[in-house]
Amino acid sequence: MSEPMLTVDNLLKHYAGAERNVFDGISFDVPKGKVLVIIGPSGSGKSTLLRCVAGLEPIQGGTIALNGQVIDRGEPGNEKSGRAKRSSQLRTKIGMVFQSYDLFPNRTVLGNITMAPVMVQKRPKPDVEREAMELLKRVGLADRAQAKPHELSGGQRQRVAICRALIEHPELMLMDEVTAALDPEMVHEVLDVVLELADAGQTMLIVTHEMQFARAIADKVIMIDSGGIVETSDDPEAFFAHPTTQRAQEFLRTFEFSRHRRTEKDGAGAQTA
Amino acid sequence: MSEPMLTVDNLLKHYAGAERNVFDGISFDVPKGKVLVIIGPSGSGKSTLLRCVAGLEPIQGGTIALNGQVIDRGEPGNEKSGRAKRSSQLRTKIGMVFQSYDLFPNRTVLGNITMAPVMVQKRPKPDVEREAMELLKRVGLADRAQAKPHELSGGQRQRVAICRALIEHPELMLMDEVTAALDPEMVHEVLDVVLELADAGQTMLIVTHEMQFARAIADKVIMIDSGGIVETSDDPEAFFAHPTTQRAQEFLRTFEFSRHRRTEKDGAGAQTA
Amino acid sequence: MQSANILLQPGVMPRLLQGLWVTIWLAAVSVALSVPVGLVTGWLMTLRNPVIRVIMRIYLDFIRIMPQLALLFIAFYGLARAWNWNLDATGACVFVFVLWGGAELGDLVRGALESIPAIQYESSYMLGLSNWQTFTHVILPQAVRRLLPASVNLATRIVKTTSLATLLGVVEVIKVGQQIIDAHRFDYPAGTLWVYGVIFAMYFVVCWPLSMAARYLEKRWANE
Amino acid sequence: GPNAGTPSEAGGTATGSSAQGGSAAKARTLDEIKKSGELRVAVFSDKAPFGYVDKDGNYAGYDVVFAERLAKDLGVKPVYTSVDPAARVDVLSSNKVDVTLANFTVTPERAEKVDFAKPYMKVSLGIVSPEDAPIKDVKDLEGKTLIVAKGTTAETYFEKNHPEIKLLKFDQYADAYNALLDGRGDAMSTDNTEVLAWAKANKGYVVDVTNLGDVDTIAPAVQKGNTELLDYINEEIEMLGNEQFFHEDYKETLEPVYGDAANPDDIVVEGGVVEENTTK
Amino acid sequence: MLDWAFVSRYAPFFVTGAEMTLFISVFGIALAILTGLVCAAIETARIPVLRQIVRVYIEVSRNTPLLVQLYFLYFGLPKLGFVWSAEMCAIIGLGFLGGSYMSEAMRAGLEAVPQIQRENAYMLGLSSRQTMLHVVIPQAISTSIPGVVANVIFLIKESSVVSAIALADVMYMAKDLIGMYYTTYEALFLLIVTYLIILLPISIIGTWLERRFDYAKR
Ligand SMILES: Nc1ncnc2c1ncn2[C@@H]1O[C@H](COP(=O)(O)OP(=O)(O)OP(=O)(O)O)[C@@H](O)[C@H]1O
Ligand SMILES: Nc1ncnc2c1ncn2[C@@H]1O[C@H](COP(=O)(O)OP(=O)(O)OP(=O)(O)O)[C@@H](O)[C@H]1O
Ligand SMILES: [Mg+2]
Ligand SMILES: [Mg+2]
Repeated sequence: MSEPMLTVDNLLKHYAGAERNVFDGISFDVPKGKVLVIIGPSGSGKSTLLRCVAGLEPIQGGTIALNGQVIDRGEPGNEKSGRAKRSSQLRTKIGMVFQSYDLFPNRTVLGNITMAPVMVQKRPKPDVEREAMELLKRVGLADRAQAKPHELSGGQRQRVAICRALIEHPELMLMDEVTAALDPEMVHEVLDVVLELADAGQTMLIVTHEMQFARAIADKVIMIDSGGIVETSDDPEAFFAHPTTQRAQEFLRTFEFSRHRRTEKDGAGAQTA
Repeated sequence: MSEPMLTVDNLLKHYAGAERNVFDGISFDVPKGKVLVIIGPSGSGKSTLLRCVAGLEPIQGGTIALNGQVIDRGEPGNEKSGRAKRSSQLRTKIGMVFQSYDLFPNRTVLGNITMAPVMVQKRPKPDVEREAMELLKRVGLADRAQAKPHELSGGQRQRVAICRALIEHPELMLMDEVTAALDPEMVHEVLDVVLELADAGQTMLIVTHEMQFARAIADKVIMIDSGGIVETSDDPEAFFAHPTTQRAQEFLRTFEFSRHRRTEKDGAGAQTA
Repeated sequence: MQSANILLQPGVMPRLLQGLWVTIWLAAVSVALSVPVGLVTGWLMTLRNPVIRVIMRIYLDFIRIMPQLALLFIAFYGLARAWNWNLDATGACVFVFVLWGGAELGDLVRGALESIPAIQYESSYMLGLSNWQTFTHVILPQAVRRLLPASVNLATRIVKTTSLATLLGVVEVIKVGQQIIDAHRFDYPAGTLWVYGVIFAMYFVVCWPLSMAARYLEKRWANE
Repeated sequence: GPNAGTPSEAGGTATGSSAQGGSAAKARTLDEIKKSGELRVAVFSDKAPFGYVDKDGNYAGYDVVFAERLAKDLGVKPVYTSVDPAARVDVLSSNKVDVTLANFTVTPERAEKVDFAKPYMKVSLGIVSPEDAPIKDVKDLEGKTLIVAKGTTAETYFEKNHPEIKLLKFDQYADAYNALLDGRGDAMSTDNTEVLAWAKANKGYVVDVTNLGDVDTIAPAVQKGNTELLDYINEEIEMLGNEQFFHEDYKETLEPVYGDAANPDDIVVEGGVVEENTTK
Repeated sequence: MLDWAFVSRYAPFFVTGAEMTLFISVFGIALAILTGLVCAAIETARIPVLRQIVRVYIEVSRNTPLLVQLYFLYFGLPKLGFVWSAEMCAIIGLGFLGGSYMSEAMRAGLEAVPQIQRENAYMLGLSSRQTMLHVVIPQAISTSIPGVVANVIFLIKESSVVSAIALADVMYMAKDLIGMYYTTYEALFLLIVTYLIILLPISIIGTWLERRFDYAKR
C-alpha cells in the first residue's frame, strides 16, 4: 500500500472521571487513497477514536500524525482541556460527517456548503458557489440548493453534510455512523455517495454498523473492543467471511439471525405462553 | 396451513385530507400459529395496516375478522371518527408492540405488566404478579422488576413491552418495527425474544426492516407498496432469494451494497473531488 | 350609563392616551436597556467561573423571588438614600425593570446558548471556523431564534408591570386615570367604572398584539 | 380574613428611635437651584382644590399657586412631582425635590425628619359621613370603620388617640373618597377644609365634625438642615404677607369650591403668623 | 445602621401582614387552580362554544395587569352595584389572573402525553376512564408541576399589589411604617425578610416536588 496519510501511534485516551482508559495505547494507519473501516460493539470507543483524530477530544498519550507531521501529541492530565489547538488551516484538511442533524439550521443548503471556504479559506464566493452546485449535482440535490435544512429528509441532509465537508478538499474524511439515524431507504442514497467517494480515491476513516456496507467499501478493517484493537485486516473480504479472533466472530454473528431456533417451531405447536 | 386467525378482506383506508387512499382494498390472512411478515418501502402503509388491524384507525371499506368474526367493517366517510369501538375484552385479544419507548413512565416494570390484567381482565393480583415474573424471567429481566422504565436500556424496554402485551394472552400479536429505535447490539436481544415467541406458536403480524430477521421468522411474507400488495409468498426462503416481481427485487436490492463500483477505484486513482 | 359620558369630556381621552404613552415609554426604555444587560448577564451565566456563577445565581434568585413592587420600594426609598442616588420615581422604575428584565432575559440567553447542540460547535470547528466566526455566524443566529419569542413575552410582562409605577407616584396611565376620576368626582361620581374600564382595555390593546407576535414567532421557528 | 393590626396601632412615638441622619442625598443650595433654572416641588395631584391636575392636565390648586409664585420670585421655573401623602418626607430626604408643598401638616414627628418653614394655612380635622348615618362625634365611630389616606394627619391622629376605631387606609385621596362612596367605611376623615369642600359637592354627605384635634398649621418643608432655602422661604412668606397673597390665592382656588361654607380667615395664614381668633 | 429595637417591635406586624398575604394567596391560588382545571379540561375536550369563551378569557387575563384588574373590581364594579369586600376582590383578582396561567401549564402537561400512551392503553383494553386516570393524568401532572409551582410563586408575588385596595398585607405594613414613622430602612429590611421567609420555602418545596414527580423523564 501507499505511504500513510494518517498515522495513529500508541494513542491513549481517558475521559475525565471515567474508571478506565477508552484506549490503552492503540496504533494504526490509513494509507493515502484508502478506506479504513472501524467496527466494534457499542461503547467500544469508535466515536471517541474519530473524535481524537478530528481534534475534538484531547488525548493523554501517543501521537496523531497527518502526512508524517505530528498534529496532536498526548499530554497526561489534559482531560479537561477541550479541543486540540489546531490551526484553522489544518482543520480544513480533515473533514468530518457526524451521525446526523448537524447542518446549520439558519442557512440554506448552499449557504451551509459555501460558508467555510469563503470564511476560512477566503476563496472567492462565485467560484465556491459554482463548485458547491457541482457537488450538489453529484449527490443529486442540485434542485434543493435554496432549501433550508429542516425542509430536507434525513438522507438529503447527510448528503449535504458530505458536500459541506468535501468542498474544503480535505485530505482525510472522517465518517461516524452517518446513516445510524436514517430510515432504511435513505441509507442507500447516502452510502452510495460514500462509495463513489471511495472510488474517486478519497482517503477515509469510517465507523459503521452496516456490515454489508463495511464489507463493500473497506480496503482495511480494524475491530476495536475494551481499549484495544481486536483484529486488523488488510483483506476485508476474508475478514468478514472468516474473522480469525473469536471476539470478532462473536461480534459479526450478532448481525445474523440464526434459523436453527425456528426449526423446532412446528413441533412446539400450540403450547404457547 | 391451518384456519386463519386474522382475515383482512378488501380493506380500504384513507386519511382525512390525504390525496389518495393508503390502501385501495387489500386482502390477506394470517393462519393460526403462524407469522406473517409485512415488508415494503417507507410510507407504503405498513404501520397504517397494523394500526387498522389494531383498531387504532377507522377504516373506510372492507372488513377485518378475528377467528372468523368480523370485528371491524369499513364505513366510507368516517375518517375522523377516531378509534374503532371495540370492547375491552376484544382488545385484550390483540396485543401490540410499537416502535419504542412506550412504557408507562410512572409505573415500575412490574406495574406496567400487571396493570391491564388486573384492571381489565380482573384477574387476582398475586396470580398476575407471579405470571409477570415468569415472563420477565423468560426475557431475562427478572431482576429489573422494580425498575422504572427510564432506568432501562431501549432493548430492555422493548422486552418489557412484549411481556406487557403477552400477559393478556393475546391471540394475535402485532409488532411494528420493534427494533427500529435500538442500537444494533440491542436488536438481537429483542428479536431473539420474538423468535422464541414464534417457536412457541404465537400468531403474529410483524413489520420489520431487518431483512435477515424477516427471512428467519416469516412463515408467510407480503410486500406492500402504493396502495396494494406487490407480492405474497408462503415460502419466505424462496421469496428472499428470488422475488418474482420486479418491484420486490428492486426493494430487496436496497439492503445490499454492490461491490462493482469499487472495482474501478484503483484505476481512478487521485483524480479526486 | 350616562356616567360613561365622562370619557367624552374634553381632555379626558387625550390625557389618558398621554398617560398610556408614558406607560409605553417606560416599558420601551426598560426593554431597550434590558437587552444589553440581559445579553451580558446571559453570557456571564454560561461562564464556568464558580465565583461569577454564585453571584449570578444570587442575583437571579433574589430578583425572581422578590415581588416587583417590593423591588420598586427598595429602589425608590432604599437605594437612593443609601447610595446618594437622585433616583426619581421614574428612574427607580426603569432601574428595577432593567434589573429584573435583565435577569430574566439573561436566563433566557443562557438557556438559548446552552440549548444549541454541541455538535454545532464541533461542526464549525471541523470546518475551520474561528471561535468568533462560530459565535457570530453559527451560534448567535440560532440563539436569537430561540430567544426572540420569549423576549417578546418578557416585553409584555414588563408593560404589565409598569402599572406598579403608579404606586410610586409616577404619572402614567393609571395615575392619570385617578386624577381624572378625582377631577370629576363631583360631576361624574360613577366615572370610576369607565375610567378603569378604559385603562383595562388600553393595557389589553398594547399587550395582546405582543403576545400574538410572540406566539407567531414561536410557531414559525418551531420546526427549524 | 385575618384581622390585621397595623404597625401604627402599636402606638407610642417610635419616631424618635429611628436615626434621623438618614438623608445621605444632600439637598441643593439656593445657588444650585437658581443655576439649574428649576425649582423641584412635590405637590399632590389628586387633592382638589389644594393640589390637583385640572381638566386640561395642568397642576392647579392653592399649593400650586404658592409654588408658582415662589419659583417666579426665585427667577426659575417650577417642576412638579406628584406625591402620595406617605411619600412627602422621603422625596425630601432623598433629595428628589427641593421643597414639599403638599398640604403638609406640621407635626413634631415630621419636624424631626424635615425642616418646616412658616405656615401658610391652618386646619383641624373634619369627619364626613353619609347623611342617613351621620357621625356627629368621634364617639359615634366606636366599632365602625373610618377611611383615611395613608401618611396624613388624620391617620396619625386616630392611630394615636383612638386606637379603638378601625381604620381603612388608602394610598390616594381619590381612592379613599371612592371607598366612602362605595360604602366601604362609615365615614372618612381628613383636613376639615377638604371634607367640607367634598361634602358640598357630593349630595348625601355631611360634615358634622369640623374641629377635631388641635388646630394644625400647614407649611412648606425642605430637607433637614437646608437652612439656606428655609430662610429664603420664610422671608418670602413674610414678604407675601404684606400683599395679602394667600387671601388672593384663596379667592382664586378655594372660594369657588367652599363658597360661603368657610371663612377665609379660618384657613389662610398670612406672613407666617397664626392668629388665635379662629371661629370655632 | 438598622435600629434593631424598632425592627423587633414591628416584626409582629409583618407576621400579621404575612398572614394576610398568605390568606389571599391560598384562596386566590386555589381559585386559580380550579379555574385552570376547568379551562384546561374545556380546551382539551374541544367543547365548541365554551372553548372560544375560554380563549378570550385567557387572552384578557394574560394581557392586563393585576393592579388594573383590582382597581376595576374594587372601585369600578360598585358603580354597577357589585360591592365586594377587598378580600373578595383580591381573591377573585388573583384567581382571574392565575386561572389562565394555571390553565396553560395544565394544558401543556396534558398535551405532552404522547398519543402512543393512549394507544397502548387502548390496546391493553383499558377503558377511557382508566386511561385518563391511570395513564394520562399521572403523566400530565409530572409535566405540569414545574409550571404550576412557578405560577404559585408568581401569584404570591403578584399578591403584593393588594395593598392598593387597603388590604393589610406585607407590602402594606412596609408602606405604613414608611408613611407614619419614616423608618425606611427598617421597613424595607422587614419587607425583604418576610418575603424571603414566605417564598424561599415554597421555591424549595417546588424544586423538591419537581424532582419527586420527574418519573416521566426519559
Ligand atoms: N464525554 C464523555 N465522557 C465520559 N465518558 C465518555 C464520553 N463519551 C463517551 N464516553 C465513554 O467512552 C466509551 C466509548 O464511547 P464511544 O461513544 O466512543 O463508543 P462507540 O464505540 O462510538 O459506541 P456507539 O457504537 O454506541 O456509537 C463509552 O464507554 C462511553 O460511555
Ligand atoms: N395520521 C396521518 N394522517 C395523514 N396521513 C398519514 C397519517 N399517518 C400516515 N400517513 C401517510 O400514510 C402513508 C403510510 O404511512 P405509514 O406510516 O403507514 O407508512 P410505513 O410503511 O409504516 O412507513 P415507515 O416504514 O416509514 O414506517 C404515508 O404516505 C404517510 O404520509
Ligand atoms: Mg459512536
Ligand atoms: Mg411505519
